[in-house]
Amino acid sequence: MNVAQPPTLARIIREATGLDVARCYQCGKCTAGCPMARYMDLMPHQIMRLVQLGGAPAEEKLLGCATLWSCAGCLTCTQRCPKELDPAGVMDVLRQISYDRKKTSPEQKKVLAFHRAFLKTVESDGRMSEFSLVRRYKMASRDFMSDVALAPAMFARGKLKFAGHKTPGRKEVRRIFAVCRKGGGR
Amino acid sequence: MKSIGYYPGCALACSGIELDLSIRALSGLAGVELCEIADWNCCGASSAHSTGHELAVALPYRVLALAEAQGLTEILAPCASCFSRLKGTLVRLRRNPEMLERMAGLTGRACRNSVSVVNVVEYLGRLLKEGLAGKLTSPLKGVKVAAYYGCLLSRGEGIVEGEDAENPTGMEAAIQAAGCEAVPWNFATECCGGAFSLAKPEAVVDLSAAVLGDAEQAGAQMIVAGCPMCHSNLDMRQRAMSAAGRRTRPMPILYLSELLGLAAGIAPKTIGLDRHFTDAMSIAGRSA
Amino acid sequence: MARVGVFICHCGENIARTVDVAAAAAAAAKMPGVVYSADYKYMCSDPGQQLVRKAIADHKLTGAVVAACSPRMHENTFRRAAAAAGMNPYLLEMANVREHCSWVHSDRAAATAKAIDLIRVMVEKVKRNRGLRTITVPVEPTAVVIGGGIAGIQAALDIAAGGKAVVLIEKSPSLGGHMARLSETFPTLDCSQCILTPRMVEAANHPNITLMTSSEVESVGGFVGNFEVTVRRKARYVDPAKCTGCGECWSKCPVKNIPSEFDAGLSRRTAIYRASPQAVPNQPVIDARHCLMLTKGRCGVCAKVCPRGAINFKDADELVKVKAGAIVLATGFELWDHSAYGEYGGGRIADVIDGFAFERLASASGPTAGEIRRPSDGAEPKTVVFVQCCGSRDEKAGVAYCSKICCMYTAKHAMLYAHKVHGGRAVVFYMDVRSAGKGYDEFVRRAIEKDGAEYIRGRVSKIYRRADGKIMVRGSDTLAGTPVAVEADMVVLADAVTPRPDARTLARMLGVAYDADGFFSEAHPKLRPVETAVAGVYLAGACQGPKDIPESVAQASAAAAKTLGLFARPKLEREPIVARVNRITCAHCRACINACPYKAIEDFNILDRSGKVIRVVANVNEGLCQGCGTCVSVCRSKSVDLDGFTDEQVFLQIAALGPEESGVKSRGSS
Amino acid sequence: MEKTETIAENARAGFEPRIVAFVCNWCTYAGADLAGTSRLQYAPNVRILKLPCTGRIDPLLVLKAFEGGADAVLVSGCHPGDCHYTSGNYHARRRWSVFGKLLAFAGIDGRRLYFSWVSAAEGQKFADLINSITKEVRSAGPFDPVNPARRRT
Repeated sequence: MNVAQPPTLARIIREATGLDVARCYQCGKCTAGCPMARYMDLMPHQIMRLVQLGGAPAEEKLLGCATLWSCAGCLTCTQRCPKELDPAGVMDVLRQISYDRKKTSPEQKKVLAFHRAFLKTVESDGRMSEFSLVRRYKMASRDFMSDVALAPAMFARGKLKFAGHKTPGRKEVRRIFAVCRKGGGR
Repeated sequence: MKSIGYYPGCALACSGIELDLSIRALSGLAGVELCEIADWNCCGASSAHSTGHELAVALPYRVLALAEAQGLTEILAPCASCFSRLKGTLVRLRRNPEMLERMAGLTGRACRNSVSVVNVVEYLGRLLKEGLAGKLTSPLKGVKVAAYYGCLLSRGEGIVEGEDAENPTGMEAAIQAAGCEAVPWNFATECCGGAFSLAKPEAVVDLSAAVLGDAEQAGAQMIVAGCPMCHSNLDMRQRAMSAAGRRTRPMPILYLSELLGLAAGIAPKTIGLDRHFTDAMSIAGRSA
Repeated sequence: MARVGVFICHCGENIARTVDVAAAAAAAAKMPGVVYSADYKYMCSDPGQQLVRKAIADHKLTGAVVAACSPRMHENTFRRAAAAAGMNPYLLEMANVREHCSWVHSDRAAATAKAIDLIRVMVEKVKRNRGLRTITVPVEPTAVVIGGGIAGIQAALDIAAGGKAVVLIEKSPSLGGHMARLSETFPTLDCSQCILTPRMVEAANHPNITLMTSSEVESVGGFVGNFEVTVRRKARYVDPAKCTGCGECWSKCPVKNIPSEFDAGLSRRTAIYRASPQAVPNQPVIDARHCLMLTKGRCGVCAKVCPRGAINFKDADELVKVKAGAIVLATGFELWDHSAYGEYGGGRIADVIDGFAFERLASASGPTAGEIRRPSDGAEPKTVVFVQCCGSRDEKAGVAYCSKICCMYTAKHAMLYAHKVHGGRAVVFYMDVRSAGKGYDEFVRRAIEKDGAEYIRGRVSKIYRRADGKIMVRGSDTLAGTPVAVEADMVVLADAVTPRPDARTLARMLGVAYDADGFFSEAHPKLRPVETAVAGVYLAGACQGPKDIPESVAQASAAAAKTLGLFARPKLEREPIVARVNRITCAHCRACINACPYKAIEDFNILDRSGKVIRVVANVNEGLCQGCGTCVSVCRSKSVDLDGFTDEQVFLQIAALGPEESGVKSRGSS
Repeated sequence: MEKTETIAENARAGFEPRIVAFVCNWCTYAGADLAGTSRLQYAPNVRILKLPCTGRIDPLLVLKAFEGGADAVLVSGCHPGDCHYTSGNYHARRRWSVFGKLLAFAGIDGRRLYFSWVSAAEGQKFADLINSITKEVRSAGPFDPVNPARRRT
């Protein structure tokens, strides 16, 4: 029995969060309260179930699903889970694995583009500024037309500034990004 | 409280500028000095923790380490998202000393994890208790207000403390101090769509419209929020909601600090009331 | 000179696998005082016992040590065998080499050494054992039954039918408990009142039953066969001897707005009141917290209108002592308070009610005369959502266990609703349907298939009241994999079944154990389900765990059978482990008298020939002493000792574990 | 330095601590039985002596045990409030709080005397307790009744 098995998602989750997904008894309270459920292809309780089930087909489904990128991280599921599990935390772990293993579904590229644009901005400036973020996001997502009408109004209200929002310590921040990236993002 | 560390976070320089203006004005009135953390960086928000576990801890860690090095013991993070990231990191590092060590190596900055992080509701509650309540000279008598906590000011184990996650009450107390009536409603802790403003605007319109709808049904004349992300979703997206046929009447969205600023008689423009997308200046006329 | 026999059991492989029994027998044979040593496959078997009996007779043994399982298992067996061979049974002791040795260790050498130690300890003890005689105590053939719900009523009636006296104690002013509040019962839908009320009346009128309502147990003393229960009979302010239950008083009482406990707050009652028209006894009591006369000193209308002068505002609590041989606990349950669920409205939404409120709405004798009307505005609800597992199976905010009865009563509620509101929609959110029981699953299927209840598998996350009055229920259907929202007019929460909060206090009074949830613990979960670890205290009904009516009744009858079995013997035998005082050295410091939890030690006057008291010493009353030995360790002059556990015996046992003796490898030198 | 020497010395002598456990018949004895029926493995260094109640356990018995060469003593009974004899364990607790101080004053290491509540339902707790005590006593080394304070320096 020396065949090396890749760690199952359930084990990775246990190691990252200390949670044992086997405790989930599929009551569905997470799905019942999820505000983003209608934007998900797998319901939160189905995510938990597929993690319990394990195996290659279940992993494929989990890492490529839209749900991971539709979770708003509102913690309603975690707050109300009668088994004191943390479905939102499970989503975080799965999302990171999906990102690392490049399994993210192509339909979710907008969300990924947003996160990438956000982090790119922070990496270069040390801080986020909405203008750089929006510029980067629009380039990456090719979603040029949405919210164009909002921009002038935001400028007028001082809510959007052309000038970057740079911090003196941005070199240090860049180094932190570099170290984390070397560590495989985790 | 003579002074407190201040972490404005990225949003307060741009889309959440009213929160910054009103916090500064109220702090000035209360005689509390805001000591901004020099050279602070972005907390990483949901993007960092969606894609990389270590980065999601390292960015807030640097902020905490900076604050500590600058001699601050307590920092105010008015943005709910920043608060959640900073305090969440604090709680996590407290439980996991090994990670604290790793972070020190990774960032090249030592931190004893000694600072505490305060959110906007806690901070304003404290200002009121320590004498600000007596300075609210132009109360907004009888205005019906729905207190909106959203996710990050109500939930998070060990992060939001001293509140019942299903029925928080900290904002209501401040609303009453401002002379307003806090209406009971159902969506005080429902999600507005959060960071999906750009990537899934349809979801934000959908969820935020439901929040506004319930507040209106409950008889609220305005909503008070504490989070810049919630604020921009609820305030800025009202036109999109009307376009989607989800809303007809505008609903002013104020930060809790703006409401208290008005009640204290501070000029509306000083606290940024004129910068809203959905008219809020009309509320100013109501203060006596 | 002691002649001790040692008998080592293999217990099949259970002991022999880990302990070298032959080596142990050889080692035992060399212990001072041991004249016989043997090992055998099953010492408790008939041939094994014969071996013990024969050795006792053949070798004229003055003591025996059986090294086998725990004495809790077979001490009685072997002591009986010893007695059969003509030896005083208290000269036989057991060394526990199974539970305390072979089952908990795997190192054979270490386990064998330990087994030899354990045998040596008991050999040393048994050499100083005295032949004791069992003590017999008389049994008071009266049972106290605590709790006047269906379980208590059933236990009382069964014991009374067996010809023994019963004192039935009920905290509230009326018998009947929760069952009296139910509308119909599953799975037959017969009317709860119709089957219960005759039992209540029978219990109240039975010549062998003394009924004490408005009464609570204050303290319990004594032991099996001879308990002394102190009962607080609370002031009722109405003389039961004079009151005819005519109703003049409560119809004139000016305080009319007290939420009725019986009707789950759905109706109002007066300050002088009966729980319900079917109350037994059917006499009112005054609620002192609300009565104007008792709180403010002015009113007295009831006293003025009472034609019999039965009102007595000067009534006071009274303590009554009851002697009893056995006690049946039947204190029942309470529903979990769903205000802990903020996401379900935190108890603030009027039309989100619990199961009892629905029972009262459905009951012909309830506040709506059996019509389903919602509390907020009295309208007939067109859609009712039933939420199962409210607080049950929730480790975070509720209780971890399954409340067992909710699946069935929710199906019943859905069915009753369908029968009463034609065209109404009943939606049931459930996690699992647990309907094991005769006719139970058929009943649930009937609710779904015949009466159209919509069953949705998923827990509800949020319940709130919209401004238009609709109650929004957000649940999910995990089978279909989708969230489900239902607009309801009323919601019924199947709150968890929890023990009475004051049950723990009662348990402590009696020394009865309770589990982490607060339910009373039975002596053995399988083989002694109605007994407690305290002899003479039995359990009936939901105080032991969630139960439905037939189960409660069955357990009550079983508790009654246990009680009658106890009372069938005129005298009880008791272990003769009692303390003794050395009168010569006793200095009469009274330390033991103060320490004794049983008040079993009293002053004893030593008289001279003329009857003059020359000295006072402590004396142990054998009938009261339970043998805990607390007096021994508080005695400063070492004048008290405990039979079976004397200082000398324990010292020798300790010495038997000394470095020269012990099998534990010791340091090189000391 | 002292500590490493002790450990080395223990290892040389193959030190196996001798632990005497005075337990009550109703709770801890039954808890130890439960550990047995549940087949929970624990260190074989403990010898259980059964008494009716912790209330019976005289400090003298503990001194005798040390005198007899025990390296540690455990006294264990019912949880507060659960005493089979109503209050014996309370008497015991009061006695032990005083006696523990006396032993400390006499220079006896805290790792020599243990007091615990183990109910009839706590087999696991009993097994864990014995394992942790054995470990601690191992670190404390053999007890020297002639000079009990020897190990303290």
